[in-house]
Amino acid sequence: MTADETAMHADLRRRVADFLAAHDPLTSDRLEFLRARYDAGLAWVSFPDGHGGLGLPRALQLEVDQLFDEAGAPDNNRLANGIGLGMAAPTILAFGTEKQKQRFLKPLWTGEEVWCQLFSEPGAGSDLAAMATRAVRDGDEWVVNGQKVWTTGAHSARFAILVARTNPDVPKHRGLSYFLCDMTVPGVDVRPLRQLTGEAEFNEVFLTDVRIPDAQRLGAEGQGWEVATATLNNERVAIGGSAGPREGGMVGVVARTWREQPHRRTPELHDRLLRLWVEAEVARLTGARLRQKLALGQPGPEGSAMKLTFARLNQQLSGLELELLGEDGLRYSDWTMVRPEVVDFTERDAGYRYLRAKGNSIEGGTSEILRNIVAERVLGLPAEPRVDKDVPWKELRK
Amino acid sequence: MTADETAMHADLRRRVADFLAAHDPLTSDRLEFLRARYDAGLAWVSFPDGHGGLGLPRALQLEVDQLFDEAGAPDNNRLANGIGLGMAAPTILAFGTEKQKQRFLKPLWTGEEVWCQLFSEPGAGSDLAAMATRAVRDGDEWVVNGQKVWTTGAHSARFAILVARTNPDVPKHRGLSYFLCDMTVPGVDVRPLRQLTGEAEFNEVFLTDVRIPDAQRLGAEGQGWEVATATLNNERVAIGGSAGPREGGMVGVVARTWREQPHRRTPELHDRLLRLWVEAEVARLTGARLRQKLALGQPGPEGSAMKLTFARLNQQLSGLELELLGEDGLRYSDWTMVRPEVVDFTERDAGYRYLRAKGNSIEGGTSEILRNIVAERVLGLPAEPRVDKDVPWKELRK
Amino acid sequence: MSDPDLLYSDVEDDLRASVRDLLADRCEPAAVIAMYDGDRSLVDGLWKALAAEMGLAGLLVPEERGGVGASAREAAVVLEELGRAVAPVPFLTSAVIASAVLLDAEGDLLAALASGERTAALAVPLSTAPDDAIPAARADAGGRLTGAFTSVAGALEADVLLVPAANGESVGVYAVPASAASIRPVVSLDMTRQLADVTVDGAAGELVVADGERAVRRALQAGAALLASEQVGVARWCLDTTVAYLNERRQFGRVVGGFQALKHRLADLYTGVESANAAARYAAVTLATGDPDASIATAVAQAFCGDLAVTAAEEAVQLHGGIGMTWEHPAHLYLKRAKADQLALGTPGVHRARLANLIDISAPRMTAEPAGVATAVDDSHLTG
Amino acid sequence: MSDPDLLYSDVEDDLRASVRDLLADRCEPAAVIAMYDGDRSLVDGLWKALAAEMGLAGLLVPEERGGVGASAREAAVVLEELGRAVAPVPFLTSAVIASAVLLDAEGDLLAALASGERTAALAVPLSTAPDDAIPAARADAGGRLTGAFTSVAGALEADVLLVPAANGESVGVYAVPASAASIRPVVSLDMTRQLADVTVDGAAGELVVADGERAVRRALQAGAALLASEQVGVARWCLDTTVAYLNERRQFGRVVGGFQALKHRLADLYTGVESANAAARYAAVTLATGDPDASIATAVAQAFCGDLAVTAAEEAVQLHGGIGMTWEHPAHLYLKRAKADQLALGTPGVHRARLANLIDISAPRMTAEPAGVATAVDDSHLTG
Repeated sequence: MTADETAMHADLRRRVADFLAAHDPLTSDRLEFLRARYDAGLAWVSFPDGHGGLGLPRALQLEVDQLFDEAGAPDNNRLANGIGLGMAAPTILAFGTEKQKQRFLKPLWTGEEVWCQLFSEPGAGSDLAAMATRAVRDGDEWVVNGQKVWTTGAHSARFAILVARTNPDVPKHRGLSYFLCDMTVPGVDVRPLRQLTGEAEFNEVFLTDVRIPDAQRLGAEGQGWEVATATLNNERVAIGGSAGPREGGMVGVVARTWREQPHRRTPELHDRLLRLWVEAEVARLTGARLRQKLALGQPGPEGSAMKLTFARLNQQLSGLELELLGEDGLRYSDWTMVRPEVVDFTERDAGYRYLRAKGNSIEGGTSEILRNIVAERVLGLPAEPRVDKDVPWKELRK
Repeated sequence: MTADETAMHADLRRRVADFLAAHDPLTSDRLEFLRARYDAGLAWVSFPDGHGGLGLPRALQLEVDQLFDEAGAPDNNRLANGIGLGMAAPTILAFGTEKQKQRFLKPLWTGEEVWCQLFSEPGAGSDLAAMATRAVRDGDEWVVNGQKVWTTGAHSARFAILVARTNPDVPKHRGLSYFLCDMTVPGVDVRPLRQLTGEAEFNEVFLTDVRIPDAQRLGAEGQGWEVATATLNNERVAIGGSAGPREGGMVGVVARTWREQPHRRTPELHDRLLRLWVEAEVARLTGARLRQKLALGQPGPEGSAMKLTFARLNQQLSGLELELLGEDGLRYSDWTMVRPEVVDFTERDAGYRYLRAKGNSIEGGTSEILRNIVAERVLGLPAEPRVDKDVPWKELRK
Repeated sequence: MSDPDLLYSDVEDDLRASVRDLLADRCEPAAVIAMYDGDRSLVDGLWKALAAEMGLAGLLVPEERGGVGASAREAAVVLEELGRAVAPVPFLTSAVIASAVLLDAEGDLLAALASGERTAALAVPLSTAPDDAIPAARADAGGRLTGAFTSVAGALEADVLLVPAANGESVGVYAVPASAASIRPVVSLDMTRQLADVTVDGAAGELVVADGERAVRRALQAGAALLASEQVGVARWCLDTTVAYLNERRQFGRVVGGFQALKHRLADLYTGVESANAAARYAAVTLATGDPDASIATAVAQAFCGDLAVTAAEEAVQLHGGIGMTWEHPAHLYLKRAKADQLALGTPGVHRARLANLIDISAPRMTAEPAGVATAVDDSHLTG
Repeated sequence: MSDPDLLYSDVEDDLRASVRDLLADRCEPAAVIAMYDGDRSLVDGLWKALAAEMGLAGLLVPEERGGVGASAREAAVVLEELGRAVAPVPFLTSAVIASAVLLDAEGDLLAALASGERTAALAVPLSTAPDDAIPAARADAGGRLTGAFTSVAGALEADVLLVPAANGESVGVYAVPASAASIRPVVSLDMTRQLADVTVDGAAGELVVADGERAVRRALQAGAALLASEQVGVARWCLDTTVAYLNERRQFGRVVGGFQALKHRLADLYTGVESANAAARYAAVTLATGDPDASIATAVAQAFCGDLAVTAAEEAVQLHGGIGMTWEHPAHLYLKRAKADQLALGTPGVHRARLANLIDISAPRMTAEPAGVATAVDDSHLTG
């Protein structure tokens, strides 16, 4: 660490200490504490002054969060507002007007306003740019009609990041615009989308003559694809970049079962578990190494490779777990349709884990799309022949 | 079996018995015996009368061969002339003139004339139709120039089936013609092509102003691709269609090592071997089922799926064998360059098996090409976008 | 031809067509999905049509015992179709396993099963492999049974339970009216073959098979051999449906099925399904003919088909993308059935371990090798 | 930052560049291929340049013992590059393993190794895992050794052999001049690390390590930890070369690397190589810092990297098509090295079994379960 870096660390630690001295985390009002932390630039330290940050390197965030957590500081609704914090916020910061940043970032960070994402459509999954939801200009407003799917938390979200087609006469990537959509206005109809687990973790959102002020357009008209891509890159880093402790997540669950229920062991399952244990440990190390690279400012599409591994391991481990459980693997907890707030694999039964993990290779970019990304952007292999690149969207065969 | 079929079998058995009574397999001159067998229509029973056959269903061939083998009849050079018997002969039968059939089929079957295949080129492997070897008409002859690779047995072959480009001005598939090439004429230069095993099982063949009479063209001018495709379909049936006894081939070798050397066993290798044993047994059954379908006249591209399995299993089993052998797996028999007459995995050391098996997924159609074939011709999925289909060959970027 | 015939006869093709037609009419995916929400109204009518009207309940029962006197070949074809439709009927549990238990039994229970008049279930956990310990109740001298059995398949559809019970020295199989037992439905991973926990608490049972262990093992073995055909049916639906979907779905201006990476995966899946078909067919044929190779054939088929069906269902869900994850799309029915089938009657790993003994590929002896020093003296090297 | 640094420092990047440049100049594929035909003329000069001129022989030797006093981090970088070039030099056998044996030894042999003046090899089979039984010769009272060792790596390049030998109660390591032993070259799967059978028949040895078993095990452990980096180098060459080839080769009018099935396989391979890199790096870092996690890190790295390098080499051969099968193309050098490395110092399966004990994922007890009848009486169910 250079002398400058050491000084920066010390300064930051002092700021946190000062803040905590002025705002007792255990007695302060929760919202007041969070708003004050934002105003002190200790929310996202890499964000600019005035927008919750201090303009510091991203690598310092972890340290700040740890210091606050250790002091028992209140949580800013982190789990329920993952899309807001991980995806909407950096996009608003990068593409928003000053006014938009002032209006949206603070209540987003404090968790007062939870966000969801309205991107995917039934006909536009992997081919997201094919989306058909239309936004038509009407004075200072846009009138939006269409259907979105795979929306996490739409029923409890206050705002959404939304991409819609504003110009059908140009090729598909060029006719999209990006909006910040109020989920409480008329015409927004959120319906639960039940999954194979029995639960409705996602929603379908039907948009009928929804009016969005032009002031809530993010980025230029027609720039929607570029803005959405920035959002999705943040998602993939978020999904792929975490590297917890050894035996974190699914592998820990299965290892525990192995240790606690010796009568279930067989030599075949033993070697399979060891293989997956090794792969999970290697994935953890790979994630740690990737985070070290990112901290040095070498971000890139490599996070996609992590997500591939994470999805495969979750699926293989949860599949093995059912074989290990044998008779008990044939039993399920409950098929009742509920709308869970949070997805936590480790606290649920093995059957749920097995089924839910199937989504890991679909949500946030299918494994097939991620392999394309790695092949093209990391390895420099040629892109697929694109037959629809220069064709106006309205002329494409759907 | 219907009454007709029963009568057909009985008649065939009687013919064989009569033939053997007239030609004692143990005392007759080898070549005389084979020629007589051909003339009696007991060579390829499904070939027409006068060309070594009796026009019977292909399914009966196995029975005839068994009867002759049991009687100790001489071998027609089956192993060394696999390409002649399996590929050249059915193609000559299908596309040859009466004169060509009369000239070539009999000495081919008796093994007097061994055949090789001149198809692949350095720049035309999977994309075989891209071949660049040119044949230019000169009166009643063709003058051939070019380079062929992966030629088995070229150094001992009397004739070759050869495809060359006779018209570079039309798209690649349409400008090829198919020839029967005498390997002893001037301009044919056969050089050993050494492989990773250390041996030179294949050859490169350089053709310099080689003259081939037009009478040795098989099929019409420009019909070469169609004729070659027929040849290759026979190859894939030949490679994929065989289903020997349980524990035949590579799996038997590894199983024997397992049984004979108990000190090498580990639980991990045990389950892996059992998995591969199961897969090998299932592949055997799948091959048997495929042969039953083929016997009923339901041929098709399904043989490609068998070859995929066969290649994968050979590679996995031979890889596991080296792990099982441990220290002994680190030792090799001999890297000396030789030109083997026959490839037999089971009689060689484990390192050779491991290396040689790598070729199983390349020779006779790579596994990648075979997957395309299964996906397109069996499952009916769309073909790859073809950018070179309607472009004259000479204008293609090489 | 010395190889056993692994293809389908014309009669088998006809049988398949009849079963498939009936299932297409009367076993719609929406009704099957509703079972996960507790609506089991589909089951009775469907089973009646298959069992009694089509006569499938008696397929494996000899004619002289009131059945059709067909063989495992035909039963396998039926199971392929039932798997293909994830049909929630007790064919495997009653017409295959329970009937196999009763094959040497006196009395007319087998005939009642064959006619479809009654339906039975063997009271063991669905996960029991043919070589596993067989759970048994206790029978007192008066034939009153006491015991509990978990995760029993077919019990919810049965009106008679076949209960293994220890009576003095041996274990017999007793027939107990379902009404005399406590049958508690279990929330199951596969609700199309919903399990139940069964308790008998002094229920009167009729001894129907004296040598119960032999009969139960034989029945589980037959069940395992034929389950492979159900797995083939499940896998084939997954392959066919995925190929059809990908031939229709467009993304990036192209039919998705034209993307080479997907084509190659489907080619591999096709290869696997064809292989499973051959393995299952061989298991059925050896069972039909009483071939001594049936034990190996069954272990091979279960070791292969159990995993293959899961792979097929997992690929189907993945390659359908988001839609394959939804409750409305039937893909999840196949995933759950495939995974439950993998655990049923012994996992593939269990069957590989069974196979090891049958084919003389023995496990290593588990002596912990002492990590020490070995003297490396090879006197043959010391002559020079 | 609490995680160990898994990246490369600037010093390490410089070291890598120097080694790579030298190998590019002086270790051409054609010369390496020639070793399979018995032409070993490449070895001496190349090793001299690396060991003495660049000082790599002393990388792991403390400065006070005459070495460079670098750490396993730097040695790992060197091994990545040596793997990348399948360089036929005894760095692993002499500068890593033999040096580690001698780390606590008295005398100046270690300094001689560090300077590159002498080269040593430990006389055990290359396949020996750190926990395996260690073969040992017999030492008589006068220090004369008798014994035979098969498949020893580095012996052909060594001028001194480190021979484990039993002397009364313990096993010591003895230094024996290569000229006093019989060293018979073995035709090896990997001729770029050619093995030899070594026999000592009354040769005079100098006892250099009294507690030989401990020193040998520590050396094998260090060797295994760093072999992972060699495997990463092999794998990375395979990936890079295949990507480059497929970006150039045209078939069907298209660059072959644009076919999606191949792209996806290369994406998976990239993911594997990056993973192996992290695993190998962690093993090197824990070795460098004496971290107690080094045992787990080494077992994990060997379990993963050994297979990954083989996969990478197999994919390279396959995706090069026919040309990858030829003797002229260097791909086979990497296939043979990868496969030999997989068997070296314990197979991945052996390392997984070692790991099981370290992480409390114990093997099942191997009691053959009696297939019998269990009484299924659960009294808790019988209260209703």
